[in-house]
Amino acid sequence: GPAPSPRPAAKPEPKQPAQAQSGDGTPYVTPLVRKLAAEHGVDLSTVTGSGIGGRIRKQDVQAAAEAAKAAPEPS
Amino acid sequence: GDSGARFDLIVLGGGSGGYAAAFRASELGMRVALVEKDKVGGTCLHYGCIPTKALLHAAEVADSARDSAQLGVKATFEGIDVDGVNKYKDGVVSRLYKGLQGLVKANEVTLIEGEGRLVGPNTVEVDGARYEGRNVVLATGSRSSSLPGLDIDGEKVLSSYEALALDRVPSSVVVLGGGVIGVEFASVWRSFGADVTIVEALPRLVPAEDEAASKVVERTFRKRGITAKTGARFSGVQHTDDGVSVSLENGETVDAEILLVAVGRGPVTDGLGLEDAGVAVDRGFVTTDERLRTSVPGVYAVGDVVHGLQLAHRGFAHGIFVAEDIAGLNPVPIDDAGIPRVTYCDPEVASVGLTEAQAVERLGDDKVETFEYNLAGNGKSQILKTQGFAKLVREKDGPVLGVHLVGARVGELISEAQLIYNWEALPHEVASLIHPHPTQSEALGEAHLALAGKPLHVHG
Amino acid sequence: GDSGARFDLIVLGGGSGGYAAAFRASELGMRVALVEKDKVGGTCLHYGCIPTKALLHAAEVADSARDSAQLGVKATFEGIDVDGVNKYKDGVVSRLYKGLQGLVKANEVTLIEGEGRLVGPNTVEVDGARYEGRNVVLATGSRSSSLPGLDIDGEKVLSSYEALALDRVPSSVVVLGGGVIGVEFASVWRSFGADVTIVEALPRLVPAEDEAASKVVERTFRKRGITAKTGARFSGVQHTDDGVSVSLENGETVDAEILLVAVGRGPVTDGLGLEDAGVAVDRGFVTTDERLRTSVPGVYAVGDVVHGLQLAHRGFAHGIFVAEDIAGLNPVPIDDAGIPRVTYCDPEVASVGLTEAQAVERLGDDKVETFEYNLAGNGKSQILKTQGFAKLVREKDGPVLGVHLVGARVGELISEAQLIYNWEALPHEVASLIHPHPTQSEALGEAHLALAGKPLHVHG
Ligand SMILES: Cc1cc2nc3c(=O)[nH]c(=O)nc-3n(C[C@H](O)[C@H](O)[C@H](O)COP(=O)(O)OP(=O)(O)OC[C@H]3O[C@@H](n4cnc5c(N)ncnc54)[C@H](O)[C@@H]3O)c2cc1C
Ligand SMILES: Cc1cc2nc3c(=O)[nH]c(=O)nc-3n(C[C@H](O)[C@H](O)[C@H](O)COP(=O)(O)OP(=O)(O)OC[C@H]3O[C@@H](n4cnc5c(N)ncnc54)[C@H](O)[C@@H]3O)c2cc1C
Repeated sequence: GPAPSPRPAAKPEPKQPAQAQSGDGTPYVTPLVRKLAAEHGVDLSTVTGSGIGGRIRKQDVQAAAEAAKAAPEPS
Repeated sequence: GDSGARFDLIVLGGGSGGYAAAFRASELGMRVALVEKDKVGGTCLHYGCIPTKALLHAAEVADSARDSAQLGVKATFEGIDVDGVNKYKDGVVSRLYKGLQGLVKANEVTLIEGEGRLVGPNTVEVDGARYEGRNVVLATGSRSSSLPGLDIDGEKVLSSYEALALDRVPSSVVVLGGGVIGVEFASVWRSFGADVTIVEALPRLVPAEDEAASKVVERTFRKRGITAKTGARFSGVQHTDDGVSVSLENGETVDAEILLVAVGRGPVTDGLGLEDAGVAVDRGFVTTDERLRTSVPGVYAVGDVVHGLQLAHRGFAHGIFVAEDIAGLNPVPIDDAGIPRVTYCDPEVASVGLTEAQAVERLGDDKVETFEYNLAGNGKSQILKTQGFAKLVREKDGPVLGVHLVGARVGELISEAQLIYNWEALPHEVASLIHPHPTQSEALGEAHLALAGKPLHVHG
Repeated sequence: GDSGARFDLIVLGGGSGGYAAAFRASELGMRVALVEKDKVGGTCLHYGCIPTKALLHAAEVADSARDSAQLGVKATFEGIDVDGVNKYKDGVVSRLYKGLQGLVKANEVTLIEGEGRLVGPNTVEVDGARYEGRNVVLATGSRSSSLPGLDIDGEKVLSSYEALALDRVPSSVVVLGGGVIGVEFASVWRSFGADVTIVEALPRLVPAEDEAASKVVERTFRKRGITAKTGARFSGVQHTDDGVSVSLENGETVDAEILLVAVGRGPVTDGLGLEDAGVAVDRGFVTTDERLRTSVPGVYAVGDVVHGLQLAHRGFAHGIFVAEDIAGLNPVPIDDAGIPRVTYCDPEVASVGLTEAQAVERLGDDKVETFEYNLAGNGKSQILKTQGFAKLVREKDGPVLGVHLVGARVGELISEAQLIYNWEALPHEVASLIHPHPTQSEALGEAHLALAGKPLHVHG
């Protein structure tokens, strides 16, 4: 058969997603993370996930909650 | 008919990984072709998961009849009607195969029957006809490997493929390999009445599992009359008049009617045109990143051709992932450790996440806590007369990192553990939900209660 | 010995609820007394969950031997050796009883054997001796009820208590009541060879379950040769020479060797001194708030004496809750809907959360979405030759509100559903975790995939 013109066999660019998706456009979280976020009043759309593929983990929510607490109150 | 046709996606191989990719892509609006040289359903449906589990269930029924007097049930076990077993097994397979063919149609996937080859990054050739695909998924699966110089003759030396088609219960068997496939066949044949010897080079059976699981399997197999030679290396096999004589490096020989070779499975990628197309391969496995992209843009790989766990549901997960990735849904990459693993021998072994050894290696000895709940304390396990445990591995003050189960029917319990592991539950989050009584799932509940510092039915 | 002794907690009744409270309180450092007039373990261990499940397993083994030829296993079922079955059943119970007695000791709970009575808000009297408790837990459980004018004679008219001690397989039985206990005994006796007729006043069997579950149970029971008369009201029973003649309000009569009365269980609270102590009671059940506090400060109630689900693991959960509440740990109140329910007849029925009807009643028809996955599409179910489904009830665009399962062995699957319901998971959160293949748990996975809009093995 006709040999295809060899393309540079470069490793695909690791496109690191800013935020993992659940497959329907919403951020990927687990129910326990959602619960934790609700408890701490954390808006998940502002959290960067540290898990595989940008998964938001419990620690990310906890960190966001801490950061919010540490942040100066808007006067 | 479809020669020269253009598709959004061409999937090469119609096994678990391939058809899952095809169905999901089609749901997402893509025009999909599925190329299959044998039968849709692949290894799992025709030569793997399903027929072996049918045999294992027949084995369970045989054992249950054999031991029925212990429960006050008067029944006599008279033996195995191999034709009958095969009819049952083939009946299950063909019913599911029919269903799957229906799904191919319902999903409007174009099935191209024949052997496919990549002849360009976007082009697949089947029987001389060429098809263009915006994207291509490699899903050609795996086949049994053997050892150098050990030929599968299909008569006396078998792979799982021939073993599944056997027309008799062998009087004696040597099973080479104590991994999943080896112990499953050993378990079936023992229940069917054969003398079984397992030869495993590593120091323990099911060596990929937590050490505690291996111990229970080995002990129970011993009680069942299965001989396991672990740390024993195969050196050769001789055909004899009535079978084979298997010799080991330590000088021992074991005679048997047949030898089953279950030393692993290798990828099916030779002759697929990967090299010419520039698709990088490592020892036969297609190289991918965590998004299952190969070195050629638009070409993905899923299932057993990708190095890692060789499991049908990993194939499903891969297939769905790739279809969603192509559709731009940006799905979350699959964590192999989060995929549950079940070995369906008697006793069953099921696990998800890390073994104790892996957790210690990753976090250090002082950061890992474990708890093993003995099924002796579980009412339903007592009723089933099974032995085993539910073992948890957790990060100290942190989430559950691994769940390991051994015992009759525990394969059905690992799906709960899958949620616990993947959702990074803390023991007390599980412990607050009391499990239904009396079930074997309570053993999982009790283990979480104990790790949460509030043991209920735990003996010191 | 301990007369006049003061305890942090006195628990009245040593069943599931009582001993769980005692153990947890002791773990939390309290000095605990457990008063029991019969045997620690209560109804569940001695006259309920455990012995019935042993019978049901013997029944499963009998059926499996009977049908073994369908799988190619040659076995002959010859009948039931009732002494053997009872020995097996009693063996399981006594092993677990021994274990539990060991736990009473290990937890350093003071066991006071005898019938207790509340003689003041903090005082319990047993055989003339008085004990003071900073707190008291009422855990006296339940007993079989009957209908007005229907006497349990223990010979021809039995409750579950006598039925468990029966020395023979009756040739024919009428089971009055098609709830959990009724269908379980019907299932056992049918497997053991009896002619079984169930009489249920409500329009369907297992009426507390989702309607879809009742349908499958009724259909399968019919195939098994069990006659179910639903919407049929009992009017009376006559003793005959060889048994009973049961008459219904519609004029029908059914003759049988025995009548099992399984019309419900009522609380054991009479003669307990509750009224004198000022503990409010409603139709015999102890009235509590959601923290299981009675109307008298320091007095709590747990388990079957509290109106609601009569389940052993609800008793466990109650007991643990109360101990933690007394210890000031402020535990989260128990949501009855989140407690899984299993009926162990063949086919098994298991559920958690709301039925479709309950969800519709609560949210309105347009806010509820359901999906029913037929086990015909599940490989393992095909291998087990079982029929049934996994049904999900969800709030539209919201979490899973109910999970309903029917089929062989599905009781072990409801613990996963328990997490899903109680953690308020969205279908796509479960769907992203592919279940192990081939297991029946995949049916749950497939149902979630379908509800998440990404069906995998679903037939239209
Ligand atoms: C005995 C045995 C028991 C097993 N039990 C289990 C189990 O219980 N649970 C579990 O999860 N896993 C089990 N597995 C593993 C499981 O079968 C595999 O992980 C799974 O089949 C992998 O799916 P796949 O799609 O990657 O490959 P496969 O299922 O191997 O499918 C590949 C398909 O591609 C086709 N093909 C190959 N090359 C070409 C080509 N050039 N052109 C066209 N078509 C091609 C093949 O014919 C095949 O149909 C078992 C395997 C074996 C052998
Ligand atoms: C046939 C049958 C099958 C069942 N199957 C299941 C099942 O599979 N799963 C399930 O979850 N549930 C099942 N149940 C229900 C389960 O048994 C009960 O929900 C559970 O036992 C309730 O626990 P409890 O502690 O509230 O009461 P009990 O278990 O009834 O315990 C109460 C205890 O208090 C003692 N007592 C009573 N009065 C006094 C007194 N005045 N002084 C001292 N002691 C006293 C009694 O002797 C008894 O030991 C079944 C019940 C029956 C009858």
